[in-house]
Amino acid sequence: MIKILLFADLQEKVGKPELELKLEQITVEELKSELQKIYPLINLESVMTAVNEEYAMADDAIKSGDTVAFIPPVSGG
Amino acid sequence: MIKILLFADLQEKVGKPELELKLEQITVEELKSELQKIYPLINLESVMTAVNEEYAMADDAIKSGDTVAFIPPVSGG
Amino acid sequence: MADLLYEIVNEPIQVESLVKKVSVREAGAITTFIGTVREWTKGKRTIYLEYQAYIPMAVKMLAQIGKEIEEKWTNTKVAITHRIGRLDISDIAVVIAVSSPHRKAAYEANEYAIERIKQIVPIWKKEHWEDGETWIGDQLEKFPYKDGKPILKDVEL
Amino acid sequence: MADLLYEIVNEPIQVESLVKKVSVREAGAITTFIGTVREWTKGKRTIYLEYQAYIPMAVKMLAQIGKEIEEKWTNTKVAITHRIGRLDISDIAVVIAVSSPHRKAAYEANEYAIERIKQIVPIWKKEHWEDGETWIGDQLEKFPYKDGKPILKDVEL
Repeated sequence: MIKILLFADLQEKVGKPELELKLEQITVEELKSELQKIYPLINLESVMTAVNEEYAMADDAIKSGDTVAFIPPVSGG
Repeated sequence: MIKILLFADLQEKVGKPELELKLEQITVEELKSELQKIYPLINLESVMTAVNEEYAMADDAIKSGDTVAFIPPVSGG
Repeated sequence: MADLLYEIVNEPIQVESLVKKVSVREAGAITTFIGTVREWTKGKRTIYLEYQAYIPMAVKMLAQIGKEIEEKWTNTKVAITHRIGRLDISDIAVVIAVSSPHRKAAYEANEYAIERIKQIVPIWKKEHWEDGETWIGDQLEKFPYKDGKPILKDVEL
Repeated sequence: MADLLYEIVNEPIQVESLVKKVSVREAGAITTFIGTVREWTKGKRTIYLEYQAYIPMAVKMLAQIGKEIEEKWTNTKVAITHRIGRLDISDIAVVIAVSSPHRKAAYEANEYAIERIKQIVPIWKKEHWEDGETWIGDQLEKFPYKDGKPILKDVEL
């Protein structure tokens, strides 16, 4: 099980703040493609990914038990 | 009568915060020389002069009724 | 919670409390940056803002910015609090306090902190205009992510 | 006295009150500079400080600095309070608050203010060290007065 956190416009477009996917292992890039298929309205292109609260690269591995957050362009301050 | 205000080390060296001199008219430079004669211990060389709360130049005139302040190098902040 | 240097809060931020957090006997200068909600942006009127954060990671990123600063400018001390939720005009969204023995470092480090917040801290702002609303992604326009992650400069995450 | 933008006071300064003075609906950024009494300076230990001011002229000069800033950086608002009398370690000697629609101006204008205070405002600091005391004249070392008056740059007194 991989937990996925959504924020800002992603959260609004998907209609919920969290998703859970039954997956054993997947890369960041692959997970993004999977989600794009399920939610064609969202755009994950300029979205960063954090795995367990650390920024991750496209080919980093995600495994069951991890928490993945999709981070749209930030606008704090 | 010209009122003279002294601050910081000047005030301590002269031993008082204010002086009054019976003078009708004098320039800033002349007033400095006069004071140097009366108080040889003070050094007015790098000291600015304000006349009626405005910085004044060496040859500006001071007349009876004016308030002159000698401003040693400032160190606020 | 009063002693935490990096916080995400729901309530109004007290500037004075951040000043106290960085006030040490070595400090000769403390700078604060206070980000407030501005009414007008490029001719558009804001009614209110809404901030959202990925809280645990945002706190971690704020702490990282503090660590970067304390490495770059010796003897500085940093505290940052960002508020989330609904904010009205003139409300304080963020306060950054930096103390240093010398003023130059206190200014530079403070400005560095706000720039970094706008790069790496997972906080989002939704503008509620007179005529609509939108999530703002400052990042998108200004710092395209080459590797799908933000500019991390000379610091390892 | 609460609404005066430029003040010389004998009592502790509240940072928050200066922030309020410059907080306007147009502001998106407020910077403050807080000058505090540092314990160590070049290996010498300060026990306490004593500040003296030529009060009416100091207030005038602070107001002039504010005017210079508001001319140089559009839509900024400035408030400055300097404390005089005896100050202990970590006490606040001066607070400068600058608001602006944009952060860059708020930082620059604030730094300009403290530099100008050190040039033209008639305030003096006496350091009481462990082993003696002395009136400090920063000015003397750093900005020799060519015409017997301080550097007034591009502004008429």
